[in-house]
Amino acid sequence: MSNGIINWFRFSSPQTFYPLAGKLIPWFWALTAAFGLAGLYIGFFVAPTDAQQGEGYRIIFIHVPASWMSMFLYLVMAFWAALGLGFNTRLSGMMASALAPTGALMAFLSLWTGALWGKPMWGTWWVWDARLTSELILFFLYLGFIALQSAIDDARRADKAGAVLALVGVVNIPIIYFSVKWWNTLHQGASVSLTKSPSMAQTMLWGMLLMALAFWMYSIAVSLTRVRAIILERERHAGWIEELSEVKPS
Amino acid sequence: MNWGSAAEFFAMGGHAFYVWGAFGACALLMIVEPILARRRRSNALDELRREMRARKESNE
Amino acid sequence: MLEASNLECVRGEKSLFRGLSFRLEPGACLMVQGANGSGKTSLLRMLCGLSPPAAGEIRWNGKPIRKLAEDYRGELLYCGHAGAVKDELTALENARIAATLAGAPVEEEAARAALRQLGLKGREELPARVLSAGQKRRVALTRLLLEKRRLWVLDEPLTALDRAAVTNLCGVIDAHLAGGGMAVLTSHQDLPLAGRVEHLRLD
Amino acid sequence: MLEASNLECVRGEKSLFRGLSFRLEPGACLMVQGANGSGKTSLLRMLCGLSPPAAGEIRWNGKPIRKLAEDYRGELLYCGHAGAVKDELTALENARIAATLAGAPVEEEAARAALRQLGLKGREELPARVLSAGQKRRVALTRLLLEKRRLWVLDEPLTALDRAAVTNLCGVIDAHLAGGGMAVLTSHQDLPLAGRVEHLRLD
Amino acid sequence: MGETSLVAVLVAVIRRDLLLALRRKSDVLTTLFFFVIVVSLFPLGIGPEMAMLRKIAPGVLWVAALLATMLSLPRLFAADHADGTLEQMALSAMPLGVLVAGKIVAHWLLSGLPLALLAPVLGLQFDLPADALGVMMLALLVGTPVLSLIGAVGAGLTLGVRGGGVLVSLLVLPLYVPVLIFGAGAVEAHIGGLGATAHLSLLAAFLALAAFFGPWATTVALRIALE
Amino acid sequence: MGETSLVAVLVAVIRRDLLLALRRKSDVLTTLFFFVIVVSLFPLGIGPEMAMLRKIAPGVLWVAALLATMLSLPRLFAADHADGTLEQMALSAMPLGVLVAGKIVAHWLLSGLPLALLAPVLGLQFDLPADALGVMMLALLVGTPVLSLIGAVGAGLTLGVRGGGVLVSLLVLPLYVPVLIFGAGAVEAHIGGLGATAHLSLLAAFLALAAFFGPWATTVALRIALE
Ligand code: HEM
Ligand SMILES: Nc1ncnc2c1ncn2[C@@H]1O[C@H](COP(=O)(O)OP(=O)(O)OP(=O)(O)O)[C@@H](O)[C@H]1O
Ligand SMILES: Nc1ncnc2c1ncn2[C@@H]1O[C@H](COP(=O)(O)OP(=O)(O)OP(=O)(O)O)[C@@H](O)[C@H]1O
Ligand SMILES: [Mg+2]
Ligand SMILES: [Mg+2]
Repeated sequence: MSNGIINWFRFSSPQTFYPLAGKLIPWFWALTAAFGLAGLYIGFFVAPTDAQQGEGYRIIFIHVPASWMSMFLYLVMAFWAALGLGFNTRLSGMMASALAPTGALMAFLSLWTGALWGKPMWGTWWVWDARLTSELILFFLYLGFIALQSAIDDARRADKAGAVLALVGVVNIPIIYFSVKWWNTLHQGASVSLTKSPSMAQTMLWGMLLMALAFWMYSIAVSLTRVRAIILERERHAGWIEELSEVKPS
Repeated sequence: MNWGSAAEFFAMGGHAFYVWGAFGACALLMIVEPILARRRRSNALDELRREMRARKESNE
Repeated sequence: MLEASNLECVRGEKSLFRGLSFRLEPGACLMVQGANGSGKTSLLRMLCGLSPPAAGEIRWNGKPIRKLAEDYRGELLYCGHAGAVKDELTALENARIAATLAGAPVEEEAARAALRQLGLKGREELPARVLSAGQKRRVALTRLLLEKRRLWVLDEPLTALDRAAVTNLCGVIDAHLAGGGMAVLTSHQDLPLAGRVEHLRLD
Repeated sequence: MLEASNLECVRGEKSLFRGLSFRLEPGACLMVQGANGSGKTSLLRMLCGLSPPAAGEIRWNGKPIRKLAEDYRGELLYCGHAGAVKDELTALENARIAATLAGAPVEEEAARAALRQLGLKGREELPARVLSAGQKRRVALTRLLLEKRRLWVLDEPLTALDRAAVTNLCGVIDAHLAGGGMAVLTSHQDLPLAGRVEHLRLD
Repeated sequence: MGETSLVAVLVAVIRRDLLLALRRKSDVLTTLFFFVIVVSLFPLGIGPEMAMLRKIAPGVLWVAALLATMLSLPRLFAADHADGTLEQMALSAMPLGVLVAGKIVAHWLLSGLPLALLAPVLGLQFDLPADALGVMMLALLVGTPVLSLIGAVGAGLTLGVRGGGVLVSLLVLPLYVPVLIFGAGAVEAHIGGLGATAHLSLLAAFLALAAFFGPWATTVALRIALE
Repeated sequence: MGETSLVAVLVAVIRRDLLLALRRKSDVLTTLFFFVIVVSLFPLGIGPEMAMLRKIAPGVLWVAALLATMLSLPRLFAADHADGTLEQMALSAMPLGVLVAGKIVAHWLLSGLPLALLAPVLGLQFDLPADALGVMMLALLVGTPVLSLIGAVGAGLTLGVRGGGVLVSLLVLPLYVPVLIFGAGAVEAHIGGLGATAHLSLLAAFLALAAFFGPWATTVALRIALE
């Protein structure tokens, strides 16, 4: 019974987590490739052309997964940050800073693919719609987190400061979302309006789900890679690092 | 199968720029990001090895 | 009673000191010495609870200072490299406001007397901006006279003081020790203290 | 040769000193002494041409320094209370950039040697932000070694330095004087200088 | 330590900050002038069409208020940090949270409040009707304390950090968005005849939330900065 | 002192400031983000109607560029003043004017130039046509150096003055107004089909004037500040 708890704490130390992450990474890459290929196959070859939007709609297969991941990763990041602030575990802070760049990338991809979708669909790259606006603000929140952490050299201080920011941000995200939404709906008569998304055919849903899984696995793989780099940077002087096979001078 | 030919596939019904712009940027960034993460790790490793060597020398 | 056991201080990648232990009894003064960069300031900030030690523990009357928090701070007076003197305020206002922020407001008369005792007569109403380096330092040191605290932690209090002021300050510290107070000091100069002085070398 | 005649310094409504005259010959050192607030810093800034005297004149080799402007500045090295050390730059970069800004760029090797001579071996690549008070002061003082100037004006150069560093610095100043240089110094501590020292009391 | 002494310290901190501001009057005045100038720049950048100006007025005034507040944020703790006062506050026998709350209140009294009082005058430049000006002022009175509270967290986080002055805007501006939207929205809704009550009560809710979490988060941030 | 050594010092100062900026990367990046965020705030304050946004776009972009430059001004000399570097520069064997010119160039490279390069992307948010974006960028390229040059004078004058950070905006903004009017005017004239040449050549004339007097006035201001 107590076994589970002990394991949990064991893996929360960088020393045990480092090799574990190393073993997991290839598997997540494999899953990324598998889900990604399947999703792309469905997206390009199985899903039929959309009646209203033509072929342009195929952007949905990356746009929606990127949007989902950008929001999900922020929650995960804030979770690790809170854990680090509350329990003072070293690994949590490292996880939070490893997730931020990937989250920012996802937010950027959501904006980029959305803009490239909007041009053919709405005739403009950008409208100040609630969803778009709050995604933009989310992107800024990520950038703020990264900028704050990179402006502080002391890693432990950077972790704690980042954690406070991430938590303040997470309280604000729903507020931001709803305020932007309300703001937008109060103004009728925008010169462009969002075409109702087509009721999704079963195949499309499958394609999107597979792509979302691929993005998810990708995020895990890449942030594990990054967290390993961060562990090496920060634990440079811990004795265990020198015992690693890859560190021994060849 | 939706496409009659490769050319048709790449034309994306006239939306090639948008579709490939989106997928291309996505692919590019998702290739670059892991490379950067890997590079960060190998830099950290190099630094570590250099330090260990320096420490060994100063001990001798 | 202040006790430290097995303290370690890590700055950057280097451990400045480790396994440092001492105890300081009422009436005694601990003189922390060491070359530049040996970690004196770092140690003093730890003793105040401003930065946590990498290892080891600091106890006040047997209880860890982390736990005591405000109760410990109510016994403590720290005076660091920066003097907490506001350029815009006059010497008098500086003295009174510092006491208020520390949680122990004083009357104007008491503040004036303290300033006089430190040789700032006639400068009470000057904004600190125009004071000389040594005069600013003296304003910072009025806190020693105005706040009744058991433990003084002073980081290079002699900086910029002239000889007369040094003698004066030593008298103030001696009086504090004689009254059962404690002090932790650093300085690269000699302090001609009369009370019990213990030395701690950091290198 | 530096000459001052009949200098007066007014701060606020008060005249800190007046009718102050002296001359400083090559190879000699002028030690300005006085209690806190007696006007030492004010005098040194005047000698550099940073603030104009209320009365009197300062001459370098017979010519008023106001007229000489850059020619005088090319002979002068001033090191004040603030050390001109950039927190973001490493000790090495600080040393080299200070020399460049002063108009006398140096090679990396020379800068490293100077830092080593001042006891900063192993800290060359650390950002100044993390250095201790005394280490920062040492970085500021590398300029003494790197810029070849005839006249040094040093305001409390010993602040925060440990004993070894004080001895070291005295050696540097002595070498400068022996080479025909001049120096104007203030300090509340004793400087064990071997060269010719003249004293100027301000109170 | 009794209740009363906490309040006494709070008042003492507020008085201290007001006294400091009085000594460097230009500080307070220039926040105001900044506000005035930004608002007046817009007609210059955009052109003199009154119909358009009237439409963008609430947005411009709010953005200007937000920028003015934000610009004064670095000042909030920086001076106290540099001269060691903040260290002394952290070591005070009084809870740091109370001292910080005092500083935030003083900041609002010196930035938000004057802005709110000045806004109606500036609104006249944009040809806003009198009742809309009243709503604008009310919205600013409720909204600007939120700006000070959130801003204090940002100022604490960027304290002693390289490039802090501009970093704080990056951290804080995204969080200001809801206040901006509802603040400007209140005036627009009023002009549009929808009534501003809903917007104003939402602003008040933000204020309650910020007043609850703000000082706490700021305290944590400051302790981190001092480590 | 030969010509060459003056140029060498100029280059050395520029390199030094760029190096410092590299160390605190966040500084440069956050000026940019500030610009981005201010530009993005306006639609939030004003509402999402594209027709209106398109009309106010040049004004908003220029005001934002101006604010972003202005916000980075206190940084220009303050750090060097606080740690004594400025004193050393004033005592350097090299003319202070050259050192100051180097700092101004570095400031523009780190603020104005990136803003100009970024502006077209932000213009897209306001649905500006491609050629208008080109004119906008050109106008910013000519106009932002003027902002840096005038700003340096203001930064020098307010150095060490209490509340300098905000005071500088008060001094500098009125002087920025002509740049703002002609900068935004260039884009509007282009959109209106009038051609932007007249506006752009006026901006260039301002630039020549500012480049001539700016460093000199800054030098005088700095010497006064140091007294
Ligand atoms: C820059 C522009 C855009 C941004 C930032 C953006 C952002 C987002 C976000 C955050 C989501 C996830 C929201 C959710 O799951 O509730 C999303 C979903 C979606 N977006 Fe976009 N979007 C953009 C442009 C577009 C365009 C132009 C279209 C189509 C014409 C579009 C269609 C969709 C659809 C169909 C979904 C999935 C909706 C659902 O699952 O309920 N988006 N977008
Ligand atoms: N990030 C870092 N990397 C390496 N060394 C560091 C780092 N941060 C601080 N240090 C070192 O830690 C020490 C800090 O010392 P501290 O300020 O406590 O010294 P001190 O004994 O007070 O010295 P002084 O007498 O000069 O005031 C310095 O030697 C400094 O070089
Ligand atoms: N506006 C003013 N009104 C009155 N007195 C002033 C004014 N400005 C400066 N002073 C006085 O001028 C003196 C400045 O002295 P200065 O800084 O030159 O002293 P110093 O000899 O360097 O002292 P220290 O040893 O403390 O560094 C101080 O005594 C200060 O009180
Ligand atoms: Mg120290
Ligand atoms: Mg002095």
